[in-house]
Amino acid sequence: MIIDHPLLGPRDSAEFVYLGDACLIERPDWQDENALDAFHDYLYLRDNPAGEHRELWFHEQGDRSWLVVTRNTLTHEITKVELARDVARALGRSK
Amino acid sequence: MSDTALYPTPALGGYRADKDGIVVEELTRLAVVSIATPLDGDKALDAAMQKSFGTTPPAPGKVTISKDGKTRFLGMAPGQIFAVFNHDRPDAEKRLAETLSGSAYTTDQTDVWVALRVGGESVVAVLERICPLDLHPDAFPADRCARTVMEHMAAIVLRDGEDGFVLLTARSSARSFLHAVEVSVENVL
Amino acid sequence: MSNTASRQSHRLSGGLVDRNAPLDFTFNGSHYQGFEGDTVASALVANGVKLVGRSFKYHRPRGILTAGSEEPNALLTIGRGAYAEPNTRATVAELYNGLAASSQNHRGPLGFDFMAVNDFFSPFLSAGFYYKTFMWPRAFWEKVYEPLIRKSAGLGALSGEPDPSTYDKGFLHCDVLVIGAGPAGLMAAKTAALSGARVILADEDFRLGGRLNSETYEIDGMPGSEWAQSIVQELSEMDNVRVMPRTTVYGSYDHGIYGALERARDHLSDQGDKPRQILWRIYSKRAILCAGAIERPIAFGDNDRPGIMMAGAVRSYVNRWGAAPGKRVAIFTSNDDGWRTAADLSAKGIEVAAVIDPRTGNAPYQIPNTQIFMGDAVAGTYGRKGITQIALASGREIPVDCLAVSGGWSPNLQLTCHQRGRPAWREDIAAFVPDQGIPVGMSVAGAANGELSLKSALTEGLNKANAALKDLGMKTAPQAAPKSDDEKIAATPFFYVKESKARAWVDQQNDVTVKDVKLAHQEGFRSVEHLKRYTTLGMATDQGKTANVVGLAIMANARGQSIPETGTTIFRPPYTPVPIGALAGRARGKDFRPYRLTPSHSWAEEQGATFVEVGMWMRAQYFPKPGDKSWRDTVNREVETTRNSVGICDVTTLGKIDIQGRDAAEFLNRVYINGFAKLAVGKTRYGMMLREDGIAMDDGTTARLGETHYVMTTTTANAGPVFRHLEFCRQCLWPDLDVHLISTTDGWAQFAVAGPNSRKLLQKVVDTDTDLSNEGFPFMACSEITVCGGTPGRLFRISFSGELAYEIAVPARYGDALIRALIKAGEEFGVTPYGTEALGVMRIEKGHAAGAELPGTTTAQNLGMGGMISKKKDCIGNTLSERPDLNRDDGLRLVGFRPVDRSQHLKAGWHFLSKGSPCDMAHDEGWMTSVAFSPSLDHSIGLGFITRGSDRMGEIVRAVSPATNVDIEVEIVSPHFIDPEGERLRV
Amino acid sequence: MHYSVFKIISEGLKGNTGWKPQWRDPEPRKEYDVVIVGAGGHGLATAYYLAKEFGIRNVAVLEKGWLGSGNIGRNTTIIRSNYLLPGNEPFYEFSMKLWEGLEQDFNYNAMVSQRGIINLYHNDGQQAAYLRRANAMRMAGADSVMLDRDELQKLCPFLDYDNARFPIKGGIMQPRGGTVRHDAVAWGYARGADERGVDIVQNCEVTGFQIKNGVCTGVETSRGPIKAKKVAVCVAGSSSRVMEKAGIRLPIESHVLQAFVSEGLKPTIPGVVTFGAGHFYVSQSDKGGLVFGGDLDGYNTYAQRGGLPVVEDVCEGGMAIMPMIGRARLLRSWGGIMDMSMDGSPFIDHTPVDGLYFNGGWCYGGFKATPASGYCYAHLIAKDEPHEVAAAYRLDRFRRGAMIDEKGMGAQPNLH
Repeated sequence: MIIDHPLLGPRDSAEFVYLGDACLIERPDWQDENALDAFHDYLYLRDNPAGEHRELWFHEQGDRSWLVVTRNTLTHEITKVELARDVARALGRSK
Repeated sequence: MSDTALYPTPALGGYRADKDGIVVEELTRLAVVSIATPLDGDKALDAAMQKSFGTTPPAPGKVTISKDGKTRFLGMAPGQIFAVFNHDRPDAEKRLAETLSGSAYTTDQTDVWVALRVGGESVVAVLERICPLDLHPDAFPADRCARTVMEHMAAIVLRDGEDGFVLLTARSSARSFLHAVEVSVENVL
Repeated sequence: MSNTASRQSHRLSGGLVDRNAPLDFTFNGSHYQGFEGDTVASALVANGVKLVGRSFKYHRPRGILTAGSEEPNALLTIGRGAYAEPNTRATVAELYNGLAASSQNHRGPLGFDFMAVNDFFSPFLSAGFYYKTFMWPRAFWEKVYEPLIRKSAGLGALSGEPDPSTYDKGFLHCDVLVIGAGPAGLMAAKTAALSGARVILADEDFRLGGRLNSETYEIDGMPGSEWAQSIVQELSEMDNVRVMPRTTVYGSYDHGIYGALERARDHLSDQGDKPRQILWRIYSKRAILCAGAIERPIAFGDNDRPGIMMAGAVRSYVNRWGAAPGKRVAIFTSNDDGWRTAADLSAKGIEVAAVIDPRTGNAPYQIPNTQIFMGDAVAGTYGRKGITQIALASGREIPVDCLAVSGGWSPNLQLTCHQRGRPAWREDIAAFVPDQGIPVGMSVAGAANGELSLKSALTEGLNKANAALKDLGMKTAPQAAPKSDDEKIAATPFFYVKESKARAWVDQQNDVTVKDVKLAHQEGFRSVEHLKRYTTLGMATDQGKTANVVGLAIMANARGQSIPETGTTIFRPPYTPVPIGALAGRARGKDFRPYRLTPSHSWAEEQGATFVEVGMWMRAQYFPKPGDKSWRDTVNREVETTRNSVGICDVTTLGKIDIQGRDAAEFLNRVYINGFAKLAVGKTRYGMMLREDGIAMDDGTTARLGETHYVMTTTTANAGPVFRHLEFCRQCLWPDLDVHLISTTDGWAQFAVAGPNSRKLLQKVVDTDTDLSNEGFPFMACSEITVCGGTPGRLFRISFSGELAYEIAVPARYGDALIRALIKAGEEFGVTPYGTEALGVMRIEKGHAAGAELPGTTTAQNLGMGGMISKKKDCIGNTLSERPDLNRDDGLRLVGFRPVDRSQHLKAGWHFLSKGSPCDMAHDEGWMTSVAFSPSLDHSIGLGFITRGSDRMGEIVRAVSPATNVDIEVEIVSPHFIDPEGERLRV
Repeated sequence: MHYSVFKIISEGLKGNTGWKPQWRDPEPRKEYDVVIVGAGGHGLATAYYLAKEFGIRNVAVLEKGWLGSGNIGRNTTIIRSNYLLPGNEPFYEFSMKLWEGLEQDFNYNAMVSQRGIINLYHNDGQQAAYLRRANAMRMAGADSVMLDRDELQKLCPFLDYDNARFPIKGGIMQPRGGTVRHDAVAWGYARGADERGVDIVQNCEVTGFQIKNGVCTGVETSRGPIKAKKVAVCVAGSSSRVMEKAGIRLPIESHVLQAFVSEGLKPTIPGVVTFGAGHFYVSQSDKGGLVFGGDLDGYNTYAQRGGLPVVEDVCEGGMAIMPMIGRARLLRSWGGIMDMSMDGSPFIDHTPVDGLYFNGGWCYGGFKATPASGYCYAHLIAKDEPHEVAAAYRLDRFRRGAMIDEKGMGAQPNLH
């Protein structure tokens, strides 16, 4: 596969390390009342769609950016690639 | 305290070979210092670099060159650039840190890497055996850089001219990397 | 040896071979001659050799069926000794001088194969027979039946020796990849090239031109093969074009990536020391598949005899190679194209005995002096080792020595299916054509797309190239397709001759007959995939390129359905088989993976050290000295010297991550379970890191060098994963923390200097402005220093050995000099270098966890560090570490073990049982993780996990190893075997 | 129809005209006691054991495509019970014992071939880990042998002992490990289940579940609704997709695993050999092909195809340990979709919906588990309590912290 890196252009996916569902960005609050359940669902019950999937890739053999790649798991078509940091900030994550 | 000063040992012993016009040589005097931009510190770093080097930090994959032509800045990642210049004392980072006077976090990378320069007319044919990047001059012109992987080894590729590349690779695996380049030269020429 | 062509009994005049370059070769030990430009098959044809192999199951005599890579029968072993390459298709193997070929799959000589007895038992060996028998008596399957079956497995044999050739790989990039250099491909490549696009033109053949080399077409008034050469010449001279003959594009992968194999030197008698093949990964923006078509056989009685050949292949041998497959030839064709064979043979003066066409009506061509049978079919043949006669459905018998067969042409659309594309049926040409699911960026032109005439192939090559260019936003150069013939291509679906009484072959290599397909239907194996799997149709080395459609047609007929209703089979990569050696490239032997060497590697080599692989690293394992009786002697000496005086170990391999930023302290506080916010500048702290699931991920020390500057160490194995994890935390979880990471692992040569004399030693090396006294530089202190008169360095007072110890680091380029300086400075103390073995012994004596104790399933609680998890702050893993099963009272605890009988040696991997418990899984209480012989205690010691371990100090339990017959008593003790209070560290 | 050599001879003499279909092609009925979703190996085995061992014969197996079209038809055919953890090893050993009597049990020769499986080790740490495993296997009643270099060399003289980047120091062997003709397993179970009255309905896709008040009472299919007292899902590779229709999220990701076969070669490799320092395992089929594989491609996918990097990586591993295969050619590659679970171990459990059962999460190890999975699933469905060897395969184990993580990779499915 080819991942069109938003900063570097197209790169062979072999340069990247895959992590999984992009909702791993949304780490729960440890002080929540149901923190244990929230962390369980966060870590273990991830999206696994047959179709469009937002997922985290790390450009290990490149610029060390974490990317959020929107890819169709049936066709492998990639429709969007974003810097994970931007996605995280847009989700309200900060410090 | 010891009476003898420590001497430096180049990782590849100052290797140089010339086969049918392809020259492979270890650049032993190259210093590499990483410059990390503090959060929200882009403007300050811009200003400091403009003042000290007459240039600006490059975007990832791009290269800028100091006004005196002596220092290349390689855009490595968002908020991270490498300064590459000739300097053979172990204080490159300290010097650069002073120059930038607190506008960035600096880390010496000189000894992390070994620099090999590969040059010659058929250099692209040699490198296409190990390098997955498109090195066609339209796609990867002079003064462009990229980090990639070759023969299972991480490498930074800098094109320093039409027929020349500087390859930075981890010091610990330098011998294996040189072997990979040598085999490519053998196989192609 | 110049004029030996006379020996080539079936060589004709003409053809594209170089008669001035005769080549000697052997087949089954007999000497033959061919010419430069021959394949092994064409040279055998030229020499009148018909019998070239045996089939897989029935060991039927087989000849050459095709002239291309779809060949099912003519599989030879080519080369000698370790160079021998089995299952090589003679039809694509380029002849070279001295080539040695031999046939396969027979016991005894090729002409008298003892295994041919199978053919007589064929009624009992129908499809799937083996699923129904060999079950009784049960023990016989393993001991008798299966060994017999296995003996008859396979066709050719590997030499059993390491492959002596080298292989290479490479990466190519282009705008347009053209696959196949026949008329459509040449036209497409030329069109794309003229526009300035970066073009790659690849073809599996050594002579580009495709069918133009085999036919008598004319283009622009010149013979087709000459026209092809002129285009190839033109393309070769263009900077933006790479012409790659002998290059098979074998697979289509996501996003325009193609795999291609270039057989760079297989055609040379002396391959030299260059790679024999190169595996290219081609990154394309657009690809145009111009792979032509494959001629389809017809199933009729005994249609597998040597001398029965595809009609197009007969034309190839006659026209391209000037080699006559027979001297009296009959042609059996269901389409107009097959008739061309009759015309071409006649033109070469070969007797055409008959043309048989199952279609009724008028003959499409007039062939003089030939019997024409319209509305008839070949129903049977004679001649065990070579065809001698055919029998028609009408009853007529005709003596021949060659039968040319054409059931029509199937587009060569394999690559369109590699991403699960599904072809569609086109009734007018009775063939599947590319349809849905073609790889993104690919288009198909010419015969591969079902455009079977020359004129349409040329036009479509041009048009598809223009479309691709337009797609890419590139200018298209105006040009027209050249003038060419527009030959007749009418065809009618015709797959097998119902009148045949004898077995009729569908898949010749795997011996699948029409009856087998019908039997599969009878037994309920009716989907295409069931058919394939039950009968093995299409599973041979040719992947059913000639067989699949015929098999499908027979199944469709049995089901009373049309072919498209019955289905199709999917083709998977590779298009033709690719040597495993080529796919591996250079990565074999010592070059399988790179070596990482420490800065003291050369010095250690000089000392005669033994090295050990630690991941990619090579580390000194121990340093033998003359007089050491065994490696254990050496290790004991290294440990004792270190504990009693001083030892030095290269610890450069530990991961080092430079962490800077205003929020670095907060960041560390969140990735370690223990607190880091209050670590003072100039101090180092041990940290334990969890995964988010609460399991221990890594541990190490982190030093605070400045207000905003830390250096973290990781274990050698986890340096990469930890860095990735930290970047995840930094970029994805807390994007607004000001923290920056960069690896400096390779940048610092770092040595542990350990033992009571370590301070004294270092005082000789570290420049005097650093106060090394216990007060000036206490346990866990760290500092930037200078060494040996000004070389910058770092010093950490940390200890893995349990002794007074330091780690000293200098830029890696000074590492070699520093180890020499340290050893020299240590001479007066009797310093020893020590390797990973002594390092391991000392850490086990101290009860420190390492890789074996951190296998990815242990918690901080298991390690006895549960109390370290701060409850006052968030950190990765803290929440999920609270799950009940990770906090059970009877959970595992890391403790020490010593044998009750101190003379016994422990071994990692043993399990623990309470005394009196049976040795089964239900009573398993844990296992030994690490062991060492402790020279300090003079007996074997171990670390291990056992349930409730920390509450069981002093208990005697059994350590068992049923796999190696061990059952001994051990005592549970503290894991801190030496200096449990840690007094030595702090002196 | 009983299969035997006598039957083959008598049929051969009659021109093979008397063979009957190996299973019926029934229309689905309106209601069954048990509906099994998925006629892969596990689904068919479940039906077979329900009928044979638990007396439940009013059963339908519904299959979207053709029976055996799941991973039972696209794997590397290895059977073994060389696991480490108490949650796993007794289960796989139970499976191994079922393999050993399978052919006589269902009167179908699936060519169970116990030629042994060897995992190579390359350093002391690996050796210790394998000794721990060898002992765990013995303690669960399985067989295991530790081989030193010399013993290994006698069994596998073709390995690269002298020039390897990661020297081969020995191996762990399970002599009873081996291979089975994969398709024949599906066919044997299908024929056996069919004979006992089970309806195997092909080309019948389940499109939804009938669930009311937390109780599942049947399924919607492409051929109409079918009622059932119990619905048992068994669709590894599609688990998340199917269970989503019942509103259930699973601790599973779908990944592609590629496998490869070479051209047919005369016998050269004795059993199964697995590289310990790279990603490669290989055996040789009864037809002579080298059947080999390695790592997952590593990203979520439902497309049954992989990429070049893994193909090359696997072949590199092959050449690293057995350089004699350089001139053997890769003939065909294929990809199967794996249910990769969060700890690398499977599930055989109730779901929170009454009457709805789930079997999945087999990662790349489902084939060897086929008989035990079918047996234990049938046990669970028939008795509503887990079979003792499958008691750990619960869906709630992550909530409790009771992971069964053989590789120690944590919640990272592509690394299991």
